[in-house]
Amino acid sequence: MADTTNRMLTMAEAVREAMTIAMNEREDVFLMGEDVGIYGGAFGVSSEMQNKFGADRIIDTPISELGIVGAAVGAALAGMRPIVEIQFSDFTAQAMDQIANQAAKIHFMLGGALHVPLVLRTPQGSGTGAAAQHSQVLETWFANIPGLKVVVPSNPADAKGLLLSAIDDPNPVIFLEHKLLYKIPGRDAVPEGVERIPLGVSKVLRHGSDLTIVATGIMVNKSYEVAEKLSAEGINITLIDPRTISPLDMDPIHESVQQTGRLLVVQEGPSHGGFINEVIARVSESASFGSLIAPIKRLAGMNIPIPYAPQLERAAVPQIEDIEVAAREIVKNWR
Amino acid sequence: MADTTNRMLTMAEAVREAMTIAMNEREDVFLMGEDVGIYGGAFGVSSEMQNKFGADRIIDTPISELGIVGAAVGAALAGMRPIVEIQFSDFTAQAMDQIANQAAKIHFMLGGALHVPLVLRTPQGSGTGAAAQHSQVLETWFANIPGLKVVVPSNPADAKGLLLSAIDDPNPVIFLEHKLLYKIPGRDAVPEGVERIPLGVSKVLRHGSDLTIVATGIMVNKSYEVAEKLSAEGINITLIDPRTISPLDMDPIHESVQQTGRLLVVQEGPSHGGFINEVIARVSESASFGSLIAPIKRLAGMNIPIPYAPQLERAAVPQIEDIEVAAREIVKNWR
Amino acid sequence: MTTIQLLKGHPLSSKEHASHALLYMWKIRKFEEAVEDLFGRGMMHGTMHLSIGQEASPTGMCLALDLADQITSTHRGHGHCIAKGADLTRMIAELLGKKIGYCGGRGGSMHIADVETGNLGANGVVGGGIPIAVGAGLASKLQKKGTVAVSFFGDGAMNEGAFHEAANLAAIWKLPVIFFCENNHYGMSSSTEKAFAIEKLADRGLGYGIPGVTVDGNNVVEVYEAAEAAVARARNGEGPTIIEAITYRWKGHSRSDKNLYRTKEEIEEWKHKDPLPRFISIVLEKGLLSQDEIDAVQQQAHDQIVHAVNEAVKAESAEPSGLLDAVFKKVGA
Amino acid sequence: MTTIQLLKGHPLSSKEHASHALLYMWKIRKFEEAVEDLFGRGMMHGTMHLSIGQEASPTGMCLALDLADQITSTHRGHGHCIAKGADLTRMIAELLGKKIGYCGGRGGSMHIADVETGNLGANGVVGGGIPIAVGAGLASKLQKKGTVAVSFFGDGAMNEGAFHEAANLAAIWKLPVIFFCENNHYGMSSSTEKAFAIEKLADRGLGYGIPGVTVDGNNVVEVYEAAEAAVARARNGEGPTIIEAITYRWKGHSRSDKNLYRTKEEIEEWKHKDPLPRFISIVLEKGLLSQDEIDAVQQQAHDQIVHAVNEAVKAESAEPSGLLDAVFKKVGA
Ligand SMILES: Cc1ncc(C[n+]2csc(CCOP(=O)(O)OP(=O)(O)O)c2C)c(N)n1
Ligand SMILES: Cc1ncc(C[n+]2csc(CCOP(=O)(O)OP(=O)(O)O)c2C)c(N)n1
Ligand SMILES: [Mg+2]
Ligand SMILES: [Mg+2]
Repeated sequence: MADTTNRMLTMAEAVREAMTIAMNEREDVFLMGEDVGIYGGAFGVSSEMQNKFGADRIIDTPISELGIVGAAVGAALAGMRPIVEIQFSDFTAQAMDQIANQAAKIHFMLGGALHVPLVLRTPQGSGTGAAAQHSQVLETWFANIPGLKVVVPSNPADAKGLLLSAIDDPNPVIFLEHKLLYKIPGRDAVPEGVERIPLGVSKVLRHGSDLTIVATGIMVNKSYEVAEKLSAEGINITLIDPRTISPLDMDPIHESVQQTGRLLVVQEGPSHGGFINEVIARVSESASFGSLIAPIKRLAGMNIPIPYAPQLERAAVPQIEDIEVAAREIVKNWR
Repeated sequence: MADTTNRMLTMAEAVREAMTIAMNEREDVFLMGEDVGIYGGAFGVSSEMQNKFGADRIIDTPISELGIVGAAVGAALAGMRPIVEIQFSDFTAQAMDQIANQAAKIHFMLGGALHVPLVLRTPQGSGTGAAAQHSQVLETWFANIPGLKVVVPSNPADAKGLLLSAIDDPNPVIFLEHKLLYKIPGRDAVPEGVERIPLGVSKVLRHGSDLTIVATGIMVNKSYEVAEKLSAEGINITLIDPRTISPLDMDPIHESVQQTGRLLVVQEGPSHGGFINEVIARVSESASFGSLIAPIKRLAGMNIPIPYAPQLERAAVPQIEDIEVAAREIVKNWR
Repeated sequence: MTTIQLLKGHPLSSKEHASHALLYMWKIRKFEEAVEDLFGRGMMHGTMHLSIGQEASPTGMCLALDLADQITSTHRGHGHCIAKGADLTRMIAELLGKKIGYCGGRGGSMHIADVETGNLGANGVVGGGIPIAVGAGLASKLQKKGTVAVSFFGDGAMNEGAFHEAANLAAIWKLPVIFFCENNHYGMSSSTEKAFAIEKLADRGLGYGIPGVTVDGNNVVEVYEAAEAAVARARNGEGPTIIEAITYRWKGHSRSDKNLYRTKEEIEEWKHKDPLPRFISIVLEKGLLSQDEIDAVQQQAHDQIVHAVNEAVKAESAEPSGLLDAVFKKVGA
Repeated sequence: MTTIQLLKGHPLSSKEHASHALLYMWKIRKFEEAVEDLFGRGMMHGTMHLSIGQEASPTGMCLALDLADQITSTHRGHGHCIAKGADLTRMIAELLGKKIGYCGGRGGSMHIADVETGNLGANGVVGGGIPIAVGAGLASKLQKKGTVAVSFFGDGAMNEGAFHEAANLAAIWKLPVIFFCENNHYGMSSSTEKAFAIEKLADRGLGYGIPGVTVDGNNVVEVYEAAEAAVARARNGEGPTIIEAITYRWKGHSRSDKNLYRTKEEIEEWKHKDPLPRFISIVLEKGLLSQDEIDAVQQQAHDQIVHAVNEAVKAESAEPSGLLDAVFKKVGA
């Protein structure tokens, strides 16, 4: 839907707006996490929200990720719709039992009698100089667990619409926000009202007949820049952002590959286990396989923990230049 | 090396033998875990070992996976070579911080000053009627974390040789044993002595020119049966077991794909994030791509938590029939 | 769907209460015996964790609860489910992998939940249900529902981080939660003497500001009295309580247990502390029930179990079709 | 490579001990000030967690340790590293992403380890180092080394499951471990009043059978005395101790902190409890050091920091090549 207000928000603002709308709409929604109250969360996402909703709905917790997520699972089973913020996605490690063994499985395992309407929001990604224990992209862990939905928004407008759907969803949703996107405004305006974006629908950001790029999170933005740049040189790129990596909407990807015959898949995290592989596998086993002109190419984070020093950190994940080189090569070498 | 003794051991016996050899060889090796002492571990793997080595080297712990793995990391840093047994791989979730954020990163993150010679052994897989929280294959979590080596033995002889190397390795190694293999003897004899099998070397179990199957763990055994059966019908299959999914040795896989032009990859766990995808992606981006006659096909666990009832549990993971159907189809439909 | 007939109150407060308490303990005992039998006859798949010898604890605790109060349970959870009012046929059916089973065959023995009776689910993860109960307590407080959440767990579970984090949250937020620890002396082969450096596990509460009480877990009266006090505290907004119920499991941990870590004598000794004769002698002594009445209660329990087994055996097997659709709850449903 | 000059013993036991204690507290203070300055001037990347105001705790604790004793540290770990004897140049170099940095630029402020001084590593994970210290204690016991392992952590860390599981293991195995909790009243914005329902955090020990002691963490003498007793217990095979050192961080949690959760007055009040003048007045009073001698110590600390910063700034930047090879230690190396 066209936006009339032309509001350019940051990701932090968009996420805050979605939570605020949901909390105004329904009494059963609350936010819980470390420092989400007066501190506004480590990245300021819930800034001022405790003033508005009180300490019973914006709940500050001790440093207890396992306890917090577990309590959210219990509250969800008992009829609430908790949003949990884990301060850094790296610390979902502490809570993996409640995420993977409890939240993800309860509905299925208990025969459908109960369900877990829980949103776990957490910042991920590198680029902040916080080193290996504060910079990971762990989306693969979640995508590997049946029963979790996994959302990776690449811009504020999508973040708002997807988060509204995530909060409505009766199932556990992992919502992964990239730290570097928190403070920069998106390219698209954020609609004022309540416009939900359904989970599981890929978005085609631009169309081109030479190459299909599939990327998520911050890699969408980097890929977009490359696509714009290369279009000036006559290399036309279709850019697709799946937005949710689980479920993964392949239709537009197949469609595009069948036109371009070339596929580049980009992610920030290390390749092994990554969503990029799932995309490649699905293309490889589909009818699109026959349309491929070039070998599929992937770009992923290096197979290393994220280092601290800025020059090392940059080297650890795909940069715009890397995407550009890859895109150029595929198109030039495979005619 | 040819085995003269013709000893047919079970996986449990082979693992026990490797641990026993290592503990006899070096004083810094010890085993720690829940019920590993007089109980012999939940699957009897360390049966009788406490009698032999005493309670200081076969250490029974309380039910505290995070504490146990953390203590093992600390002991490793302080010069020991701990082997930790986690009773079910599902409960590595409890210890993920120490596995992924500590053990895997310490050597790199601390600039190489320290290292973590730790082996984490744990049973994985379904087929025991223990339902969703006791039946997972979580190898993808580990493979996704740079700094961990991940071993998935498919038979007793490999298990012994690989475990000996894992214990020697100065890095953290996750060693995933399939429960259903514990009590059945392997096809190959287990050499008596100390024959290490290096980590990161794929094994070609049989050669055939029609189809390449890559599988790990129990899926190797299932695929083997299919290969034998189909060879009677003139469908000749190369079967490759990577044995370690991280690092992943692709050479024999490329070589075989270039001959067969057809690839089927099989794993027990759900596809999203699985090692099968890594294999497909590496083939897709390699020179082998050009040799492909058929779209690559994968078989993985259903995207569901593992159910309890035997008829449901069977349906959740690839069975011999599924592999057979897939293998037949690829070869028949793509000539 | 069963009609749930739970009778809250002190087990010695009336004839009805006494026979109710006795009935539930018998139901648990006979249920477990039936499970062992089905397993032995190869009719049941997987594994089982029997609570024979521990019947007084869940019974005493649940006698102090309303239907709307909630519990979380464990791998050794049949007793908790039954004491909270679960339907025996659907329980057995679940163990047999039948469609009418509580989980439609998807969960089995370790995953029975029952919304109707406030059972938020047994759990295959040691300690897994403890933070969940705290969350249910949080929801009760936020929604001002006045309900109490009880987490049953074993001695072994107390050493999991999950217990720690959950206990602290309940303490600082003064949540209506009861941490009910069934101390049966072992977590699998691990004795409490080896796994703890404290005498009374209820003393763990000292570190959180949570009052703890240790009771004879084989005496349903003592359990009930502690439970009633804890429930009153919880409903009054005074926060959580730890109840440590000292008990013993007669059977091995699960089917793989060879009982190497304990002596035959110890097991025999505890059989003499059987919670059933214990309670029977009290009610006889108090003159609350006659021997005939007691026999009738036992027969009633027996009949219920036989009926449940028969119904469950006859029921239709769960089918693999539809499994994929069962992973997520439909949006908007 | 530095020559490590650590002087163990009571800070009031001699002139040398007094100036040693003072030097280390000054080194920590001035190091943190230098970091703040480098950060402010945009020379440092990432974030920083300063321990200004908390210098007496690590200093007092490490005065009771041998070089071979081990520590694990935290995100707020500069003080621990320095007190245990780390080289200042390599520390600053690490913060600046230099090749000669402790981690070769791969770790930064939160990940400094130093094998030579028994520092097993700072940790970006709250509570992450606690089980690791227990493991070092276990190794000490298994290898009969006689060393002690100290885990430094904050008040906030005590609510992590990692603390719980680690504490219990140390207690049941009577390991030579000291749980050193720097209670600076806040875990980020979370006050101990809100995060705990107990008065003294040392009382957490009651639930594990671990003795706990609460000391004035801004008084290096008091800290030392508690540390010495705990080390003695540990070396004697009597097991772990919890030391709670009451202190305060003057600066925000990290660069993103707006200090909204506490008052200016509170911060000011604690500045009056500055551990440096506190100790200086004691040594002056005891006549252990003259004002001139004190000034000289301060100057010495200043010079060391200036030297370290200069060397570090000049040093070569870390380079991305070779990162892949740095993930694993070579087999057989
Ligand atoms: C997190 C976790 N670790 C280990 C296990 C394996 N396991 C199942 S029951 C059990 C013993 C539990 O002891 P306790 O809590 O005392 O309960 P009890 O069996 O005595 O009723 C263990 C170790 C598990 N299910 N979950
Ligand atoms: C497991 C984990 N959760 C959350 C964080 C984010 N975090 C970093 S420091 C901190 C506060 C720690 O408080 P405390 O333990 O008291 O140490 P202090 O900062 O006061 O020294 C938090 C929440 C983290 N690093 N690790
Ligand atoms: Mg027990
Ligand atoms: Mg603090």
